[in-house]
This record gives sequence, C-alpha cells and structure tokens, in this order.
Amino acid sequence: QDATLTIESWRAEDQAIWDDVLIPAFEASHPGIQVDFAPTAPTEYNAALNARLDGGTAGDLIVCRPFDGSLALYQRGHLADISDLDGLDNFPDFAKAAWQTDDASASFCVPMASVIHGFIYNADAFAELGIEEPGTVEEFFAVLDTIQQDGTYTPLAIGSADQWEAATMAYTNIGPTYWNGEEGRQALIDGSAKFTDPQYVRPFEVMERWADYMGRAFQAQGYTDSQNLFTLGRAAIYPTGSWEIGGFNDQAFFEMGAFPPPVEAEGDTCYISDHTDIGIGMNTATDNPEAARAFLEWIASAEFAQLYTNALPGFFSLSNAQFEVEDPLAQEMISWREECESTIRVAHQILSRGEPNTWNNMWTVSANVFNDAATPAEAAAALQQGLEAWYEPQQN
Amino acid sequence: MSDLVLKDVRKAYGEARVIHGIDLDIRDGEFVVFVGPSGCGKSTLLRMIAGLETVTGGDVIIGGEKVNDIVPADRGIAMVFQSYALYPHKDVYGNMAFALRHAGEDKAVIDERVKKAAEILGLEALLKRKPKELSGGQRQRVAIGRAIVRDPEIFLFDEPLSNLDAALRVQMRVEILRLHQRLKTTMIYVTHDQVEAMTLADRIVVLRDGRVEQVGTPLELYHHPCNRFVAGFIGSPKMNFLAIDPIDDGRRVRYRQSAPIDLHVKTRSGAVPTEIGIRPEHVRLVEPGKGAFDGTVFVVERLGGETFLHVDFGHEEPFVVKADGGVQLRSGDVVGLVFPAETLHLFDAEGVAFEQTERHALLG
Amino acid sequence: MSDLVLKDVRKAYGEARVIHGIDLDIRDGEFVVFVGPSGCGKSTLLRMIAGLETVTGGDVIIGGEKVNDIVPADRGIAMVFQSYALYPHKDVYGNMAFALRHAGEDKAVIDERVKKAAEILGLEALLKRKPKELSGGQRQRVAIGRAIVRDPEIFLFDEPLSNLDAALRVQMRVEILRLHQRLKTTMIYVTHDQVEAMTLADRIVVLRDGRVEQVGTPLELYHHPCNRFVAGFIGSPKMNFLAIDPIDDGRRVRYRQSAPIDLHVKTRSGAVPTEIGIRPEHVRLVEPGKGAFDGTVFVVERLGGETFLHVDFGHEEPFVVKADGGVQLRSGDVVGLVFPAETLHLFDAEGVAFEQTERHALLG
Amino acid sequence: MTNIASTGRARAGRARGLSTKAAVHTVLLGYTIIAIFPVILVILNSFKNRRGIFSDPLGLPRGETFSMEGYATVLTQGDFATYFANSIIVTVSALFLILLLGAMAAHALAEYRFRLNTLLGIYLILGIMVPIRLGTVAILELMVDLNLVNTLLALILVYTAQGLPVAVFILTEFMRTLSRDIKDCARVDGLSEYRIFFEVVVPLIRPVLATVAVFSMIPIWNDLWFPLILASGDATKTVTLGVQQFIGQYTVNWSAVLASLSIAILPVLGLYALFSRQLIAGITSGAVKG
Amino acid sequence: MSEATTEQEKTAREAKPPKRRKRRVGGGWHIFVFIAPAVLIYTIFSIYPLVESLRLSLFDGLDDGSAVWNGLGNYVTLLFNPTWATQFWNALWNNLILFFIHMVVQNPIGLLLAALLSLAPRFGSTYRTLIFIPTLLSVVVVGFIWELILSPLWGVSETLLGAVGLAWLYQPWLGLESTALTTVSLISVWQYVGIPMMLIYAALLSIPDELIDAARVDGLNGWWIFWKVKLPLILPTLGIVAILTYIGNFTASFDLIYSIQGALGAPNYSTDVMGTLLFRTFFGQQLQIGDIHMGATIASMMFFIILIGVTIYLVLVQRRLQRYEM
Ligand SMILES: Nc1ncnc2c1ncn2[C@@H]1O[C@H](COP(=O)(O)OP(=O)(O)OP(=O)(O)O)[C@@H](O)[C@H]1O
Ligand SMILES: Nc1ncnc2c1ncn2[C@@H]1O[C@H](COP(=O)(O)OP(=O)(O)OP(=O)(O)O)[C@@H](O)[C@H]1O
Ligand SMILES: [Mg+2]
Ligand SMILES: [Mg+2]
Repeated sequence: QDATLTIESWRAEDQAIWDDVLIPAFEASHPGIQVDFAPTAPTEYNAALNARLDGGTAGDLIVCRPFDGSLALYQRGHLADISDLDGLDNFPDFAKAAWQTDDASASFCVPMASVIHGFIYNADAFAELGIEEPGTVEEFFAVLDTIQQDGTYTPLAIGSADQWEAATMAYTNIGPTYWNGEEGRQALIDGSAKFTDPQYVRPFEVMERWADYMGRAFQAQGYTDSQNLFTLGRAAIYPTGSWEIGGFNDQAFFEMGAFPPPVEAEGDTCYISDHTDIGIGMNTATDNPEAARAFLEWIASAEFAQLYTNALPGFFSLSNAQFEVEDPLAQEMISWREECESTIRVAHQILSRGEPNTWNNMWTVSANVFNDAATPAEAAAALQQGLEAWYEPQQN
Repeated sequence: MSDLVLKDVRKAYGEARVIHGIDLDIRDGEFVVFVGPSGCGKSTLLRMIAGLETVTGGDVIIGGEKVNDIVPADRGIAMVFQSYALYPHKDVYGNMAFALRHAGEDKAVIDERVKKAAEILGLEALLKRKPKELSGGQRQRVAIGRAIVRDPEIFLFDEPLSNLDAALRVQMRVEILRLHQRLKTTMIYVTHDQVEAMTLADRIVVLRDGRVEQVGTPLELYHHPCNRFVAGFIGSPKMNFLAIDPIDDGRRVRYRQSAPIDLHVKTRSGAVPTEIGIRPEHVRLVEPGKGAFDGTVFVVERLGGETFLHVDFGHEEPFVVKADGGVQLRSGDVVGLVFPAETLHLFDAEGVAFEQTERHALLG
Repeated sequence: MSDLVLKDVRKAYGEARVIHGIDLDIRDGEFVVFVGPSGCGKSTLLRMIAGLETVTGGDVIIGGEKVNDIVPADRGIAMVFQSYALYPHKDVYGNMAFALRHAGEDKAVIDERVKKAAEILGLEALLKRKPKELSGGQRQRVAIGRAIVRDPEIFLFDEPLSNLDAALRVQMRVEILRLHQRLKTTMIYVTHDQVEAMTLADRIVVLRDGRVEQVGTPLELYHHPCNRFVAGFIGSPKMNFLAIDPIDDGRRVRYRQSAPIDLHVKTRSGAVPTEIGIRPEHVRLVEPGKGAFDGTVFVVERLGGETFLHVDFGHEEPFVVKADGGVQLRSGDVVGLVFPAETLHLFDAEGVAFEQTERHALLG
Repeated sequence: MTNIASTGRARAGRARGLSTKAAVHTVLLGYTIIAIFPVILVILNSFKNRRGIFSDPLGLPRGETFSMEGYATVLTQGDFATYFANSIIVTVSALFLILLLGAMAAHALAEYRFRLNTLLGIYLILGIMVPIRLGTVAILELMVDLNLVNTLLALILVYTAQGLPVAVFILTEFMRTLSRDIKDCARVDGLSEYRIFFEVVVPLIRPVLATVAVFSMIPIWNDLWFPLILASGDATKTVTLGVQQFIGQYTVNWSAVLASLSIAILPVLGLYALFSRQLIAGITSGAVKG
Repeated sequence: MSEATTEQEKTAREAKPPKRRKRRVGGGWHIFVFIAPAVLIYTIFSIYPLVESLRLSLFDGLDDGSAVWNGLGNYVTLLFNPTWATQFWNALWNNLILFFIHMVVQNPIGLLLAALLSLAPRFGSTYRTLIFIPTLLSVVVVGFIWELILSPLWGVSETLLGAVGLAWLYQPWLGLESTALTTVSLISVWQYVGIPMMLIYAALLSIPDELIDAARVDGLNGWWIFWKVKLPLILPTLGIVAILTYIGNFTASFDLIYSIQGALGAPNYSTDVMGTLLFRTFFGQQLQIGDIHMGATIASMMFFIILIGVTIYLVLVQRRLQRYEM
C-alpha cells in the first residue's frame, strides 16, 4: 500500500537528521510508505498542534511531549491507544510511564529518548586552571571560586532571562540530589511532602549561591546567549542537559567534559535527572493507521535506538535493546545511569495538571531566586501555595 | 418636443421638508434661471429634475412623459456642475467622450461630436490635456462641452460660473448665452449672481424656502416685483426701502414730515402701502432743498463710468444712489433727493407689492 | 509717522525672479490698492512688506526705518487674509485678543481694545462664538477686528473679500472704506476686483509681471491710462479696442474706409497711433448710417438699470456698448455707433498711450 | 504700541533661523540613526558567521568573521524562492481584496443612505478590537470544510477578513469627503452605480488606497501564525514561516535567520516604496478625518 | 454661426431616432452588491470564528474535550479566583503601563518628528522613509536585534554608552523586574513610532499656510505657533492616535513581548500582558494545557475593556475635540 506519513514535531533542528538518516532507513525497510518530517518552531508547537488536531489537519504521527501534555491529547481522543503495539515491550516501565494513563492501563506514545541533566565544562579551561571535576557541592563551589579568581572565564554559563533554564538546568538538575530522586518526587505526588520541606528548599539555597558566579548582568542573559558564551570559550561550566552535545560538538573548538550534579557529601548516592523527553504517537484521525503503526513499531526497534542515539548525541534511546553510543561526551553522560539513581523532572507528572501550573511557577520562582527577587524559602512557599491551590493530596 | 413640467413637486429629507410643492412650466428652448437665497432649494430642485434626487411628491414631466422613476441618463438631460466635476484621470477628449463611449456610440460619431463641441467652445487645442493642466475657465468649458456632446434636450446648470473669477465669469456668461442662441435647447440655470440671472434668463424663477416667489422675465421682475423679497433680491445695488405713512387711504404717502407724494397704484381692499422702494438708478439728485429730502453724502464710490453715492438722511439705512461717472460730489456734500413717483414701488405691511398703474411706460 | 517706502524691492525664488525692482512711496494714512493679473506678484509684494517673505534685493522702509530684517510682529503692521485665517479653536474674542495676549498685554487693556474693535465692527454679540459658527461676512469682520486691535500703523489686506458672495462684498467694501475714514491708518489692499479697486483706493498701483505699470488715483487711471494694458485692465466692462490707420502723421486716424476722425493728442516724435480704445460707456448709439460705423446687436444683456449691448460690426472682437436700462433694442437690430473724439484713447504700436489734450475736461 | 525692534535683535533672529535649521536636522538625523542603526546591525551581521556575530556584533564583516554562509543556507535549504513567491502572492492578493472590497463597502456606506448604514458601519469595525488569532480553530475547521487547508487562498481569505475593518474605517471617512458632483455627473452620463465606483471613485481615491495598503501590508507580510496553522506545507510556506526553520528548540542558526530576515525586508520595502509616493496625500485626506 | 446652421442642428436633433427604452431607477441592489462581499468575507472569516471562540467563555471544558454550560462561571473565576485574578489584574495593569509609556513616549516623539518634518527640511522624505522602516520589520528581527543590543554579554549597548561616557549607566534592562516592561515598551515605541508620525505629519500638512502667516504677524515664533496654533488644530488626530495606541496596546503588543520575553512575561510576570496571558491560557504553554474556555473568557474581557475604552473616548473625548474646518 502507498502511504505518506507526516510527523509533527517541535524539533526543527532535527530536520536534517530525519531527512538524511532516519527516514531513508525506515523507507528502505518499508517500501510503499513515505514519511515527511514537518516540524514547527518549539514556541508555537503546542498551540499549532492543538489547533491542527481540533481542525483535523494534524499529521499522522505526533511527537509527544512527556506526561500531561500528551495525556490530555489522549483523553481528548487525538492520540490513539497503542498499548498493543509489539515493540512497546522493549521499554522499561519508567520509560513507558511518561506516556501512559495514570493507572498505566493504556499507552499512547512510544518512548523515543530521554535527556540527562548535568554539567558540561570546558576541559581546556579546567586543564589550564589546574582544576578537576568536582564531586561534592563544596568542591563545586571551590572550583567556581578558582575560576572566578582567575577571571579569564565566566564560571557558570547560565542566565535567567528565559526563565526555563533556571528551572530545568538548575533546580531540577541539582534538586534530585537533595530530595532523593524518585522518592522525593513521589512524596510530593502523594502529598506526604511539601515544597516547603527542607529537601526542596535546599536546591534553591544552592542556586542562590550560583548567582555570584554567573555572568555579569545574567538577568538579561538568554539561553542562546549562554550557549554562545560557552561555545565561544568564554565560560567554564555550563549547567545543562545532554541535548546540547550535538550542537556543541559543532560549535565548540575546545575539549569538553561532563560531570553529574555534585552530591552533598563524599560517598552520597548521586541522583540524575534522566528525563523522558520525547515520545511519538499516532493521530487517531490518520488515514493510514497501518502504516503509522508500522512506523511506530520501527521506532520501538533496536535499529532505531542505535540510529537515533548516535544521530542525535545526547538524546538517549529509552529502549532496553543494546546500542552503542559513539560520542564520548554522550558516552560519559549515559554512563551516569550506572552510577547514579535516575529520576525525572519533578513537576512534570501530575503536579502540573492544574492552575496555577507548577512547572510555569517553577520557571518563575527559580529565576526569581537567581535574580534575588525571592529567597529560597519564599520560592518554595510560592510553589507550595500554587500547588495547594488545586492539588487535593496537598490540601490538608 | 421637450417641455418640462413640474407638478406640485415636493421633497423632504426624512422629516425635513425642503421643497413645498412647486408648479412650473418650462417651454422647449426656453432659458430659465433659478435664483434665491442660499439653502432655498435651488440645487435640490435641479437635482430632482435631473433624477439625482428622488421626488417625494408630485411629478416631473419631460416631453409629456412622467420621468419620476427614469434614471438620469435616460431623461435627455445634461448637467453642468459648479465644481466642474471633471474626471481628473481622463483628458479633455476622454472627459467629453465619456458618456458617449459608455453608451456604446460609434467611434466615428463620438469623434465628430467631440470635435464639434470642442470647436464651439474653442477647446480644439486642449483635447489632450488633463483637467489639472487647464485654467478655471477652460475647465468650465470642458464641463459644458461634456454636456453638449450628449446632445441633451435640457441643459441643467448648477452655479456653473461661481468658481471663476469676475473677468472670466463675464466671458463665460456671454459664451453660454451664445450657446443657447445657437443650440436653442432648453436650459435651466441656477445662480446666485444678479447679473447672470438678468442677462441670461428668458424667465427667472425666484425661490424662497422651497417655494416659488415669482416667475417672470428679468424685466418683469425688475419693474414689477410682486413683493418686497423679490424687489430686494433682484437688482444691484439693491433697492432702497423706506417706511412711510400712508395718507388719504393709501393713495398718497409721506415720509416723516415730507410733503405728500402722489401715487399711481391700484389699491387693494384692506391694504395700505407702508413702505416704498426705489432703485438706486431711479433716485434723482438735485440741489439741496429742492428735493423730497436732503441728505449727506458720506461715501462716494467712483467706478469710472458710474458713481455710487451713499447718502445719509437720518433714515435707518443710508440710501444708495447711482449717478454719473463724472458727478462732482464728494463725501460730506449735502444733496437733495428726488424720488420720481412712477419709479416707486409700494408694499403693504405683509410686503406684498401694489401694482403701479404708470409703470408700463418704463418697460423696454 | 508711518510712511512706507519701497526702494528697488526685488524678489526671486531661487532662479525664478518674481519681483523686478519696485519703487513705491506710500504716505501715512493713504489707501493704496494693488491690482494686476493673477500671478503678477501682488501677494508676494504684500508679504514682503509684512515680513512674511524675505526681500531678495532693495529695501522696505517703514516710518524711515529699514525693516528688511525685522520680524513681522515688530513692523507695526496687521494683515487680513483672503481665507480669513481665523484660529478655528478660539472664539471671536480669543481670536482678536490673541496677538495682544501673546505680547503679554494687560488684561484690562486687551479687554478694552477688543471691545472697542468689536463695537466698530458690530461684533459685540458674537464674541463667544467660534469661527465655524459665523457667516462669511462675520468671519471677515473678525479677521479685520483682529487686525484693528493690534492698532497697527499699516493695514495689509490680501484679497480680503474674494471669498464672500457678491452682496456681502458690496457691504464689506463700504465697511472697509468707513473704517479707513475712521482710523485714518495707512492701508494697502490687494484685489482682483475692479469695483473694489476703483471705490476704495486713494491710489491704485497696477502691477504686471513683477513691475509697476502705473500708479495713480482711480480716475487718473480710468481717464489717463498710460498704456494699453492699464487701459484694458481698469474699467468694467473693459475698454473696446480697434486697430486704426493713422493719417496726416497721426493727427487724424481712420478705421478701414471710415471718414477720418480728428484727434486732440500731443504727438510724440517717432510714434503714430495705431489703435484706439473707447470705453463701453462712451460709445453713443445713433440711427444706422448716422454714426461712424453701423453694427448688428447680437447680444443684449439687460441688467435693469442698464443694458450691455454686444455689437458686431465685422471687427475681430465685438464691441460692448453700455446703454440705458430702458433701451429698446433687440438682438439683430442694426445701430450706428459714434465714438466721441474726446473720449478716445490712442495707443502706438508698443501700446503706449498718447496724452489727450482735451481729456481733462472730463475729470470729476 | 508699535515698537520696531532694533536691528541687532533682528539679526539675532536670523541667526536663530540658521541654528533652528541645524537643530531640526540634528534631531531628525539623530532619530533616523536610532531608527535604522539596529536595522543596519541586522544587515551587517547577516554577513558574518556566528562567532563574528557574537564576539563583535558592532564590527564590520572582516576576514575571519565574514561569511555568506547564512545566505548560502537560506538559498540552499528549503525553497526560499517559493516562499518568497508565496509571501508576495498572499500579501498582494490580500491587499487587493482588502482594498477592493473595503473600498466597495466604504463607498456604499458613504454614498448611499439606507437603513442599516450606521449599524453596518459599526459592525464592520468591531473586528479591530479582538485579535483574530482567537478564532483560529473555527477558521481552521472552516478551511477544512472548504478544502482550503494548505492553500494560499486560505491565508488570503483570513488576511482579507482581518484587514477589512481598518480599511473600511479609513476609506469611509475619506469617501465622505469626495465630491458628490462628480459622481452625479457620471450618473447623468449614464454610468451604472458599479461603473461609477470603478471608473470614477477608484481613480479618485488612489492615494488613500495606498495608505491603507501600507497599513494593512505590514501585519500580513510579517504574520507567522496563520501560515503555520493554515498553510505550513512546503509548497505554501511563506517567508516568515520559512525563517522559522532556522530557529530550533535548543539551537538557532543565527546567520541563516539574519540572512533570511535581511532578504525578507526587501519586498516589503519595495511595496512600501511603491505606495509611499501616494502616501502623504492619502493620509492627509483619509485617516485624519476620523 | 449663421441662422442656417442652427436651424439645421435643430432639425437634426429633432429628427433623431427614438431613444431606446428608458431605464427605471433600480432598487437598492447595488448597495447590496457593494457591501455584501466585504460583509460576507468579514463575517465568515473573522466575526464567526471570533464569536465561536468567545462563546466558549460560557462553557467549561471536561477532560475529554467536551464542554458543559457554565454561564458566567468563568468570568467569576477569572475575576475572583486568586490564581486567575492576580494574573489578570497584573496583565491588565501592565497593559495600562504599556499604554501609558506609548502615550508619553511614542506619541510625543511621533509628534516631534512630524512637527520637524512639517517644516519641510531638505531630505524630509528620506528621513520619513528611514524612520518608517522599523515599522515594516517583523518582530522576529526586532526581538533578536534588541536582545543582542541590550544583552550584557555582547556589549553593544555598553560600547555605545561608553562612547558617550555613560557606560556606568548600563543595566540588564530586559532582565530586571523594575525595568523590563519599560524596556520592552521602548522597543515597541522604536518600532511603531512611524505610525503616529505619519498620521500627525499628514494632519500638520493640512493646516493652511495663511493661518501660520497670521500667527507670525500676530508676533508668534515657530515654537509658539506650534503650541498655540498647530497643536490645538491637530488635537482630533492626536485623539485618533491615542485610541489606536490603546487598541494596539492590547492586540498588537503581544507579538513583541512574546518574542522577547516569552509566554510567561519574564521576569516574574513583570511583562505579562493580556495578550500573553490570553495566548498561554488559550493555546497552552509547556505543561500547561490550553484551556480554550478560560482563554475565551480572557479574550472577551479584553474585548470589553477595549470597547469600554473606545466608548469612553467616543463619548467623552471625541466630542470635545472638535474638528475644525480649515
Ligand atoms: N441630504 C440632505 N439632507 C437633509 N437636508 C438637506 C440635504 N440636502 C440638502 N438639504 C437641505 O435642503 C435645503 C435646500 O438645499 P439646496 O442645496 O437645494 O439649496 P440651494 O438653494 O442650492 O443653496 P445654495 O445656494 O447654497 O447652493 C437646505 O436647507 C439644505 O440644508
Ligand atoms: N514659493 C514660491 N516659489 C516659486 N515661485 C513662487 C512662489 N510663490 C509665488 N511664486 C510665483 O511668484 C509669482 C507671483 O505670485 P503671487 O502669489 O505674488 O501672485 P499674485 O499676484 O498674488 O496672484 P493672485 O492674484 O493669483 O493671488 C507667481 O508667478 C508665482 O508662481
Ligand atoms: Mg446649491
Ligand atoms: Mg495673491
């Protein structure tokens, strides 16, 4: 059968990879099916996708944001139930959880990749200054001090203008170390812990200390500014996620290294945010359900895992299948899965289902902590207050 | 035949009644001028004849046919507007040919008619020009030319010369008169201008507040205005008025303590003259003490060929007297004024004129 | 004292030379009218006197002081514009008080002056009105009032009445004349209108193409135009011209085959008269055959008090003859024309007039 | 009361005239620089590589920073010629419809007295007050029903609807000031009401049409949203949407973005130049007489 | 022109063949034809979708995407639920500030430029075109370039300020709660100043020269003429500029803020306006699911606020700003 499948995605920068690597590989094994990758700029993706779905013009395959964003689409009948898809068994439960109903009774997206948070650094600069990857929080600040004193490099390449980095690359990056990853996350969901508890306030306190090491006038420093600052060799440490690897490999002209979020004390268990970030599902309104399912099955395959992870270093396939990671930096980061406990971003499941939206709140308050517009306690209180406003388990 | 008959024509804009029932009979080939103060409904009436304004009541009949519902283009009329209303994007030829082209007339016919109209109006050299490249008078001529080519049965002019300067106005006025003599088409002409009205009209229609005050030849209106309004409106400088005391049941009158003046009027039962009117050109100047009154000249306006004297004799408004260009008086001189009885106009308290028995001798 | 002297005043806009050196001497209290065809530089000259336009060459001297570089407000002048130029956002009082207020004049003084001007112009009842609530004549009066309150030494008027309708124009004209009689201020007045020029001026300045053609009293210009241009420009309807053949070295002339006409002129060496001019009011009508020529009346314009006859006698342009209101002629009638020798104007081939020896008798 | 000023004061006056002129130019020039400096910066930086842009944004493109890579990307990646054609087709067609339909409606509102006149006038300008973007879903559904998704026509229709209120508003005000004589004259000449509109009214309002065109053109040319929703297919992409492909989630190809935006300025500038010759006369009589 | 020819003409005219049937005045069909296409397109593609959307404000959404009647419930939520109310009033307040800044910066600058241009300086039309260019730019360009200029990292503004010895003045204006809104407003002013400039310029041109001459004779210099004569005369235009600014501030300001400060109106909602609140509520933002019902409620409120503003203007202001015949 001849079918053309269109993929909706927010990953405009992946166009070349899909066109040159992934789609040819799929089409080679699936004659008669053609695939078209049609991304939308990330700022407009949700709005445009919703409009297209409501209007019935959305693509056959839909790249899914994790958790509630996609759950809503499923509930409104836009994403097909694919619980019976063969390849789905290839994935661990935690991976599938991002695209399942709360009771795990139905799956609606095939997990594609997760991203791992941590810190990338300028290895040349570290060598030049004679410093090593820090293991504990205090070592981390000692390293920052050294860099600061030297003065050549901005110690931390992060700003608060765009807000989301503060939440994503700072708070949920280092936070799991304090709230013990999944344990802390679940505690919030079941109402046994509050954001005002110390383990959720402490990361803010650490972030408050970061401010001294961030570029001057970081309040107006946007995400791309930080990227450029780092890749142009003007900053030493870049708090981030594995998704940068691809771009940085192209842009940075120096050696890079990576280290996971430092622990409080030597020997503590380390926690990483291994965030299930991308899945792909099927539009219920597709004209080619068979072809679409065939495509999803291919996505679930080991072949895709291998191709994808290496084509997009830093986006790690969630598949159980064995695959080789070729990029050294990516290798380093994925290796943390062995040493540390994994968890996902704390606000992403269930907690951001109401208004005010916890994740939005987290952007704002995290940035406020950087900007000295809120104390850690105030920031945590704001989060808690917002959550309590609508989330029943937190309301007693 | 293209007689125009208005039968009890009325017009109201919503509540506002503007024309209150006008009856008028205009013969084929006649040149009729509408005059009247601003806002009296001249334009409205003209536009109703043209079909540009619907008729609220009564009938407009052209050549025996009721045209109330006929579109303007099919009424056999052509209209010339005050603002020329040329099509700015077409040249002179295009402006004149426009209606004919639109009617699908033959190219050759159009060309012939336009050429002929251009010749009549002396526009041959300007056919390729755009309106903005023309002088005021030339534009006006094009506007007329545009009407001529349509070969209408009735020409309508709405203050066609009022945007021109005085000298051009005189010239165009004569041109329009010659045009009428040549084409012998019915023409209806609205104007504010005394001189235009007097010189162009076969008959003048004086309008006030949407009603006809008087219809007649220029000289009829000049010599026999039927009321004070018409008397004051026709003639320039305008008639002088003087309140008087009727004596002898209105067969004679006097002003203040002056000697009684004999009148030759048809008396009407129940009406006595209370005001006389006399035109500036009919007042005679005599030695002080020899006239009906003495007055002081306080402004002398010398136009060369004639002189206007403004004479104050204690009356509310000064009198204007028209004298010779060579008159030797100066401001401050005292003169005697004579009002020849046969030139006097008499009005009763309502302003209605009395018919003078000796006036006809004056008619030319 | 506020004599105004122009000394070789010139104006050029870039390359375009508009005023070519004008010398003029205007006495304190004089009423001077500038006339001339459109575009001849009347407004430009006035605006240079006002200081609204810089002087390219020569001097403007007011009261003995050279004012070329003085700002308009400090020249002691006030100006009245054609389009009134009232401040639409201020009421009548505000318009009149504007300049004084701006000059920081005392409130009481302002009030007194405005009140007085309003009284002179009969505007007392309108002081609270905005310009748009005024009629044309009232606006014009406010514009004049605004000039009066400034108590200027020189009034400048640039076609102040040309936006008014004919009747109002007559009225305002007289008002301006009385104003001049009352204030005795120097007034300089630009107009297109014959009648205004003739009736208002102590002296008229005739301009053509940025040059002075003639300066003189209205009657001097009427009776002794120095050239054909002035002769044709002054007087309405305008002078009739006729090309003639000089005989006897120019002491007598004849038109085609007519009998020779005796002239009373100061001959000038090297110049012979080639054209005669005669005003419509000087042509006498006689029985056919009894005059110099016979002609056919082809248009009769009856104004009531007078009649204009357009007479064609095979000459290039028809003659206009001014006759009585009661004249009995009709279109098509043949008449004889008499040109009284003492009323004739004579021009040589350059258009320069000959001085008539018997003309002075005509002066009033 | 006349006090003729001393010549000294007058000369000071003239000097002030000169310095006034200088001041006028200083302010205008100053603001002009403020207005175009950033634009120049965009164009300047479009000729640099990323390092050039960010390490020395003010510098001229030079040796190691000069790069046409942005333009190369734009010209090779995606089909920018098509995008440009699409943008121009959409903008020009929508402008045409806005001007035509807007002028027709304005003519009707200004020229004829009819019962719903005022009401319709108000109705037609209500749309200024709510961003049409809100109606996206309904519009999309409509387009689906009309089978217009991924056609330029869909964009043209939406932009026309979006631009009509302002156009009708400005044009109506202006039409009221048009000479009535000239239309009447055409009536007497036998023209139908339609031909009066097209042959007499339209030529007279050309300047105002230019004004409306300029005001309507900007939001259409620069709109990103409706192309995204209604015509995101490759064949129907507009320039603004095409530029988006260089803006990713985590990486932005600045050279390409700047290059494409620099090119994208040209057609609007061209259109503006086309209309602006008529612009001032237009605004004078149109927009101002609100 | 002898008698013979005129007679001939006359007979020729009378001998003319009978005219074709005379047309009668039609009904009002042409009015319909003129107005229908605009009304039709406008109704179908603008009013209908908007009404469809605004109608949603009276319903409440369920998880499965269906809706139930909620009366004015959403409005109550928006105005009285602390979560919504804070955002709503904050956005409205920011809008008002935005409006205020445009009124005191954009329009006076536009007025100043227009006033200078109306003096007909040399190169006037060049200035006019150049100053209008930013108005033609897309917000993507405007956002990028101003972020670059104002960014602390790349030093454009510091260099520029340093050039005039004011480097110490530099602040990360876009990043500070206290200055972000003002900064964004000023960027918007920069972009759109061309529009009031053009409108006012045109109004100034329509003031007759004679009036200015009269004022000069009355002793006013250029400055006073501007204040006492020109300005009062263009007040109606300034009124229109004000109302356009007011409307634009609600509808058009969104794009720029969204492009520069993101959907949350960073930092800390200090640049959040009705437009961004509406957009993220209606269409969603990251994990926030779009809520078309609350979105529609906000949009309706926005509509009412604009309507109130316009009505106040029409009733209170416009009537006093009379238009003068000039
Ligand atoms: N469309 C209209 N609606 C209401 N009243 C109108 C309308 N047109 C004209 N009028 C009124 O009808 C009356 C007659 O107007 P018309 O234009 O016929 O006067 P006119 O005699 O031509 O005046 P003018 O000499 O000033 O041209 C005026 O009082 C005018 O206000
Ligand atoms: N700003 C200018 N630049 C160039 N030429 C000008 C300017 N102003 C006036 N002129 C020219 O100067 C000449 C005189 O103009 P001016 O306005 O003084 O004439 P006028 O006698 O007042 O005419 P009108 O009777 O039509 O008012 C005209 O030929 C005109 O074209
Ligand atoms: Mg009229
Ligand atoms: Mg002039």
